[in-house]
Amino acid sequence: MIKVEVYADDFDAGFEISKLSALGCGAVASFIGLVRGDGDVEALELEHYPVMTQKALRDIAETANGRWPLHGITIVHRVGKMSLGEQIVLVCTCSDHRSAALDSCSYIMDRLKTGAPFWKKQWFKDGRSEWVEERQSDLDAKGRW
Amino acid sequence: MIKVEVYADDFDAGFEISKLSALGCGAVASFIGLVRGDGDVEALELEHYPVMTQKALRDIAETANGRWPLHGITIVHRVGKMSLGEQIVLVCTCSDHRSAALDSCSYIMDRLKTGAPFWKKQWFKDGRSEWVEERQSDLDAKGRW
Amino acid sequence: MARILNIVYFAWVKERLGKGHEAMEIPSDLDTISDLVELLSKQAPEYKSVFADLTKLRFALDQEFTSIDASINSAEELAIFPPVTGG
Amino acid sequence: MARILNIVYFAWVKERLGKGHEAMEIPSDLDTISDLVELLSKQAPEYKSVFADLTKLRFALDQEFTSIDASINSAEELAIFPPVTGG
Repeated sequence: MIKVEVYADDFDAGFEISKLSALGCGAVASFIGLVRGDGDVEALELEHYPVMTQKALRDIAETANGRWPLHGITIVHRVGKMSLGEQIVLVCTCSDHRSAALDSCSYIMDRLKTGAPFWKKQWFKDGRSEWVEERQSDLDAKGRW
Repeated sequence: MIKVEVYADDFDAGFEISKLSALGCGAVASFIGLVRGDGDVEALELEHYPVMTQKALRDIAETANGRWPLHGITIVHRVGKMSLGEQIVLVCTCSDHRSAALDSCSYIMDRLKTGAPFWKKQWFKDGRSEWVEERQSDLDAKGRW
Repeated sequence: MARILNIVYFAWVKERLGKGHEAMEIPSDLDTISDLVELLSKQAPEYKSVFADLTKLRFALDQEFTSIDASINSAEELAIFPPVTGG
Repeated sequence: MARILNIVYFAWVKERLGKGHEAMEIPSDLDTISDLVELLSKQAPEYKSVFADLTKLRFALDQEFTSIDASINSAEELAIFPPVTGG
């Protein structure tokens, strides 16, 4: 069961996680990415390439599904402008085994950072804004899989 | 912020996770272990060593806290009898960085499996019961840290 | 016969070009994305400026990531954008 | 002077011994957990049976995991149980 959603509204992480918990497997792993107050950042804006996003996220989920024995994968990614502390992304996986759930969750996040068409812009308290640059640590993280 | 709880009642994973999300860090990882219907299992019973459990879990959490830059760790572990599909354990960690959150969550689960005084008994549909034996894969998982 | 290619831009590429997409008639002898980028760079200074450092750009043809050396062939949509930074 | 040690049992050890804890007077010359296990094994057949395969047992002194070779010293509580299987 792969579910991929991209929208502007906030999501209920607990509800999404509980839906995978209800599938009857023994292990549910999840990751939530949130807007963090780096320096003077007060908001984050996420742009994406709508026709491509669903496809890219689904491809990543399907690759994970082929690599680990998973019963369910949920990816929810928000777009648009978000304030400090708001949720940006949720990845949740479930399996009979904890390592499969946890590893696939890490894998999907690492792939998502470098392989899905999202771009982040940081908005600062003084009104400036700046596109976030690609991070070497994200490329390294992707490389380990 | 380390929170360790051990009790018989079910817990609200979404609520526990949202409390760590509210700490203002960018990355929240969590793991939920649930009762899975292996073979004819219809319930699981967890016994523990009360005076030791809190201490053992807190030690594991503190070791994780020393190894990764974490803002919060929550461990909730149930004891007593649980039916199929019920939640047994929640581990949730938050950090500024996704790898710290995800790795520490895996680490805590691996340590918990071999280093906290819990014993699982499986109850089968025909009324039999059996203590779960130590798994080599859990020892291996602990060994990798 | 000339083809029409839909070109879409994202993030600072879109902002600096002042547009999110355009339809372009592609010469029949044009092969790769690189050729197209070169052609656009000659057309107007804003393209030249945006395409000045190609290491800062990424590409997708018909919604699949690809490299600048890829042939456009019969693709309908080319996307030009900075490295992705989602999640 | 003889000491009193509180011994606690868990899981199948508790079930097979038919008790979860007991207080025991420890001879002053008794050193390690191993010595105590040997002593108990001589006391009654259920101990002998439970302690027959020591590879299946784990120990904690005053709520810290330890090995069977550890000296009991002034510990107040010894726990004897199978390998843990939580989570």
